[in-house]
Amino acid sequence: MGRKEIQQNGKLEPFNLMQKNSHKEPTHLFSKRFSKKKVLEESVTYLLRTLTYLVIVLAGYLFLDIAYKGSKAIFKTEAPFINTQFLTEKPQTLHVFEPLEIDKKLSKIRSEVLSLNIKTKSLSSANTEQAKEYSTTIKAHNNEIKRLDILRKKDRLTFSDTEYRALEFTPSLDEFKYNTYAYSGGGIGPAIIGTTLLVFGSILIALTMGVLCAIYLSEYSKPGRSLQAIRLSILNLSGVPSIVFGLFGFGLFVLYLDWGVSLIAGWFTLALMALPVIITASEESMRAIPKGFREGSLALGASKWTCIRTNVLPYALPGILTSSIMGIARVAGETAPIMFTAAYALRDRLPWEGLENTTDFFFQGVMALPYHIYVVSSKIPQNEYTQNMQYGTALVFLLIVGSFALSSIILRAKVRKKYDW
Amino acid sequence: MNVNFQTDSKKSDTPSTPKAVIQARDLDFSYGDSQALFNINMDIHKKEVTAFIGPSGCGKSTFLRCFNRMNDLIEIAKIKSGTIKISDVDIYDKNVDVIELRKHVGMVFQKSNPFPKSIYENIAYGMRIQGIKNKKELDETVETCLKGAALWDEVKDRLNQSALGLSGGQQQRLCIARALAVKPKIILMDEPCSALDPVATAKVEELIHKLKKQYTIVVVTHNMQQAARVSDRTAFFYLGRLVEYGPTEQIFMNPENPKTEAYVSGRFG
Amino acid sequence: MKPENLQPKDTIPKFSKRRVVLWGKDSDSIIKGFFGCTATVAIVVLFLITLFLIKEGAGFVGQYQKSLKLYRLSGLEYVEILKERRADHTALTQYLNGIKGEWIKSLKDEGLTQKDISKTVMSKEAKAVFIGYLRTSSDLRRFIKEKMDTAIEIRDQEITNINLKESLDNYAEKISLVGNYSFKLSPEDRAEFILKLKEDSQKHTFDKEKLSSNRQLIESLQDGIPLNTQSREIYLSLLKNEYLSTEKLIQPIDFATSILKVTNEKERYFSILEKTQSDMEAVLDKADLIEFNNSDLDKRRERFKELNTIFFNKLSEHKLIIENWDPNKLVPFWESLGSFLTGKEWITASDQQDWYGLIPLLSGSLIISCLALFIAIPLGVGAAIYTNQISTSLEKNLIKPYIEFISAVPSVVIGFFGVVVLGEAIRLMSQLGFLSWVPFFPIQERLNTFTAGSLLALMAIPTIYTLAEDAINNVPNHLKEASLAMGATPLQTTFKVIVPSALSGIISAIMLGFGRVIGETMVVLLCAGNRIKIPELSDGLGVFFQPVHTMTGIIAQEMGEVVNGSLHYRALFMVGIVLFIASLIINLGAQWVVKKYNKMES
Amino acid sequence: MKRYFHKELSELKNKLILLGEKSHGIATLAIDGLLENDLEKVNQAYGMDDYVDDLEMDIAHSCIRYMSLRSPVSSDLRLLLVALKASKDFERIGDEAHSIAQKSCKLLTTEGSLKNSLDLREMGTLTCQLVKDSITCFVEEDIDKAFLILKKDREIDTINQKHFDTLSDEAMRTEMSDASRFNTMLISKSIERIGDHAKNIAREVIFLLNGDQ
Repeated sequence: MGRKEIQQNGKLEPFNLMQKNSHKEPTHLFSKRFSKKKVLEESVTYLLRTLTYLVIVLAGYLFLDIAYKGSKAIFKTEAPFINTQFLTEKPQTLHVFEPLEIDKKLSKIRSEVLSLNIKTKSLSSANTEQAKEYSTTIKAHNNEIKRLDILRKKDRLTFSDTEYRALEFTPSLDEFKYNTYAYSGGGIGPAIIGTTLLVFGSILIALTMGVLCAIYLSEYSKPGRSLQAIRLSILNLSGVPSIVFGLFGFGLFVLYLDWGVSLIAGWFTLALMALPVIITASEESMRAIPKGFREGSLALGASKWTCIRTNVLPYALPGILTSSIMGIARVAGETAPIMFTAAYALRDRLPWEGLENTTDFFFQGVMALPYHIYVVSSKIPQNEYTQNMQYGTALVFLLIVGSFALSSIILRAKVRKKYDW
Repeated sequence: MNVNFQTDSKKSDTPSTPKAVIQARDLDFSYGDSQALFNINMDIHKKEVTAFIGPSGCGKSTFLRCFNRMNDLIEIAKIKSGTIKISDVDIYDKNVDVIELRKHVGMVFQKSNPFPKSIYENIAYGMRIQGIKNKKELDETVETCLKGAALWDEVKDRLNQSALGLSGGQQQRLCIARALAVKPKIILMDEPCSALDPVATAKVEELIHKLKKQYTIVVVTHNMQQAARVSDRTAFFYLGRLVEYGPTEQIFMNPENPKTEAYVSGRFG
Repeated sequence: MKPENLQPKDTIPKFSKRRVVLWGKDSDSIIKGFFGCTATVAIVVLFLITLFLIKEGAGFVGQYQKSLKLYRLSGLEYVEILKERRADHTALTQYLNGIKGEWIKSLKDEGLTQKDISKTVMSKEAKAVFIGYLRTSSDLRRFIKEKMDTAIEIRDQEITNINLKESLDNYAEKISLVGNYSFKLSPEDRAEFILKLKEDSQKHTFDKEKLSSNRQLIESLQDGIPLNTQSREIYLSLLKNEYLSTEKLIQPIDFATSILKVTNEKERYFSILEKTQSDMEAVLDKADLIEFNNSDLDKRRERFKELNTIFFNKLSEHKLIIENWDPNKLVPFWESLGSFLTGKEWITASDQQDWYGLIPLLSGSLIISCLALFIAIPLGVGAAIYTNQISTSLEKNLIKPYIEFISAVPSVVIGFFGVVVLGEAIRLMSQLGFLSWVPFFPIQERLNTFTAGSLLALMAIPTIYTLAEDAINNVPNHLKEASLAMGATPLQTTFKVIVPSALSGIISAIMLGFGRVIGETMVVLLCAGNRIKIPELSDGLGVFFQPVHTMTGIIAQEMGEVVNGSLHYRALFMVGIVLFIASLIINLGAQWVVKKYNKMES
Repeated sequence: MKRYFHKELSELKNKLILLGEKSHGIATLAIDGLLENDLEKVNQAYGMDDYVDDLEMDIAHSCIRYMSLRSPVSSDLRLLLVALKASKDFERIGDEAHSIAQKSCKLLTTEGSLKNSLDLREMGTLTCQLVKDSITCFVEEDIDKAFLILKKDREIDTINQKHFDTLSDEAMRTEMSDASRFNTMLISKSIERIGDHAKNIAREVIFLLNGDQ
């Protein structure tokens, strides 16, 4: 339904009005006619449409900005087109040598532009000639800056940590200006691995506990006040802010149980966060299964467990999986709970490297993409050297979480169509 | 042959005829505080169709579900006193395995509830849960059951299609076939035709008539004509009491109790 | 198989035996028990969160009470009262400097050169006023500094005492443990013992006999030989020595006398105050000599004088407060809770006194949430109405998943976007010439309430949209049909029939959106500017462009650095509890709205 | 679709036909016996009436049972109604034949033989044919034959009227005793009644076949 219908359903006007209009064109009782109300309706419709598309454009800008700038980091122009280095290497400090001469020139011109700008501002409005003169100079300076920038990019040297250490001769500091940028070199390999470990571990815990709990609640428990209270509290817990879960995980797992900042503490914290969502969704999809399936099975002499195993779980499973993928997306996207339970800002070793006991695997902190984004966006400055790392990480993370969410949305639509009994 | 159990008559204590398969004695049943059945005494005879009639909420379905203990699923439902014996075994004894009981006493529900599997799997379900895996045995039983339920000719070409694609009457007959696969001796039917059109209803009734030769069948129905058509004996329930029980002819042509008379002649409720 | 097989056999039914698997239970009840156990574990764990939060937070009240008590006993509170006077003076000085700045600006507008300006401003009369005024408080400052140092010293001594007492208790416990004959050395004890022996050896470098016995003992200990009677005695004596030496370190404080060191020189203080006042008056008299040639500035000068008069008038009140201050006034426990809930300051790791006040954080959270909702409600609800009622089905099929997808975008990515793009964009926009009429433009901070709020709006939109759309979708179709059949236009139907029917759902959607916004961490941590200060409402709409700090942000920022069990740690848990309760109230409220409305309908 | 209880209907139909044949048999026997002066046949007919009565009762019971249990409609219901009515007619035919046999017995014993046969032979043959036809048209569902029966019945009526006139004639009064005259008249009347019943049955067959009253 759209505007057409609005026009068709335009309010009927009194007869005399209709007759007044009738000299223009032949009208009948139901012919279309103009009214102020219709204009108002049109404009309200357009207002709503604008609002909707505003949301789409704003979010779209966010996506496109990250996708455009991030793709520079994770894609290459030559084969194999994917910057495997960025995706697999460990994060490193970037060592940058900029040609000193050009740098000096640049800073000089920049300061001139700055002073000119100030001067223009302090000029009174009458002095237009002077202002014009200033602006032309500024323009010229800006062009010069662009030219120098290209030169500088051509001549500069950048090294990652390992490369820098392997250098036989460090470039002389007389010719070059030397800067280091933390986290900006190398790649995000450990962070990707860490996130994967965190997500799958936690979802495994949450899914096991959640589904078992849901089976109990929907199949075995007796209805009553206590069950209602449990449902209500589970529902409410799913709305508790993630930072509160983080606080709890930090207090209980990291400090009280003394697991330290570790994978296992992160697993449990994230699992607890996903648990209410998974319990609610699993229970819902189990209760959506018609009572007849259970009765039919029981009447054939199946035991309660057989009935659940053969006639409840298989049909509830698509629903459970869909919701758990949503849970995965939620868990993978969270930063607050792992900030002080599982994530390290920088860790050179991969999780399986240098383990003394196998149990150490669980009691080590890992790098994680969300925390890495937090670190690189808040702890290092934004400039051309750090941008790649920042946007690249954000894009990779967005792609991972987005693919989970997207598959869950698509799957849900399909499941709804298929299992509509 | 006029076995007539009236709630208030002393006749109820008469020893049952040897043909009785199900014997209910002084049965009181309640959901929580509200009593659903009062002092029911009834003998159900072997290889006969027994129909339960009565207005909604009179307890006929409740009574039927006592026979295979489906009421166990409802938390607050319980038998307050009295016994039900099937083949001389008290089925509410604590040594009774409900699962074995339900294999012995099959059930068909008001709303046909085929599982969303293939037709074949629906029939084979009952055997699979008993651990029968032999493909040949399964195939044979599926065929016999479908033939037994007069469904074989209609579905033999599409055994692997979803059972949800069948028509309502076919689904209900599939459910009956599914119940047959467990080899019960007694089949309970809880308003098996209430959701079906007349042709499908007729088919199910034909099936009941056919199955009567091998099974003891108990049918709950809202439709008096149906009870008259399919059953050998009819029990009329009213407000949780068994008002009259006897051969169908007698109940419909010459009921003893004025309430029954009023109900079957449609002057009631 | 032949049909006969279907026929039931007339045998005695099998169902007379119950199948027992384990402990007299059949398999079904065992499985039920298993599920029951897991469900209990899951639910208990979820309840544990609440309990743990409360347990960790509850300690805050007592600890904060002790801290406040010490604050009062050590005289820090007294010093704080003294500081008020100084703070007022500082404020006045700032006002004066403001006048100076204006003056310079007005001179500049007149077209004077830099040199001329500095000449005018640094003229003798002006100097006497501007610099003289600043100097008037130097005595006061010195005095307060002195007193503060004394108070801090007392407080630090007390804290040291408490710590020492704790280790004394530890030693005492240890001694009684070791004295027991069943005591066995743990690896930690062994290491401690060896350390003590080595220290002992260093003390008695001349006692050769002792040295050698010590060395022997150390070696035997390193080999892991258990404690014998002799070595137990040595261990005990070492521990006892430690105990005694620690005990000596404690210098108990008699607060009644030590507080006097802070509060004694009241006369001197008052005389300083009076002197300051007379100095100030003298300076003020000179102020009239400056010729501003500007009516605005003259007005401000008059205002400054008025403010000074107010300052002078407050002196007697100030004196009264000082006289009445009582170091022994009790600190009830509700005061500590109250000062948390209503405290206007959040100062941690300060050398004077830590303050844990919720108000700056709460107000920060609220102002950001309100701004976010202000943006998100029209967009979210509008989009919901549009997609459900007006759009074509193709649009609907595209827009709905798209907006749902936005909800999956991790908050840290959105926060990152705010840091690298939006913050800078907002600042650049505020510097544009044609926007200069806006009173609070240009803004200084790129990370502020507005940056965070608008991004949070983007996060709240999917929540509000999805739930509101559901609510609108759930309005029975017959209502719409009835309205259309009466000749109403689709838009009239939408706004007069459908939206009112779905109102409860929309309200609960907005509430849940609010819940999401107030609990969001990363966006506010990255984009809100993290300045712990109550937003100044006097700025009008400019309040939305101030940096703030939030409850979630403070936990995320400070949790990593706190000591387990410290006051700061517990304070953060208290903030967590407040968040928890807030989210519970919002959730329950949303459910209540829906439930109540549904009841009314049915 | 045939239902299992439809068998009951065909059984009922068969019973009805059997009843028809029985009553037709009695009528033929009684009339033949009278015309052939065969006392034995007459006695045989005299004894067969009870069987017909039982059969009629049986059919009535079956009909009621079927009505109350199977809730028949349309042609099934018409068949049941027809069966009820036709069985009554057949039973009446049997009764009339019984009374013919009774009168014949008296007539034959008093008079020795039927002296003035009048048109009784023609009338008897016609009536027996009529009864037979009515059964045939029920069995063969032949509506034309049924209409034919309605016409033929009038012939019997005229013959009966003629008999009545003849027997009430003065000439006859001398030829036969009063009792014989009355008996003969009653026999003629009974035969006419049998024809009437056959006509009723034909009507019922018409009703059964096209539903018209």
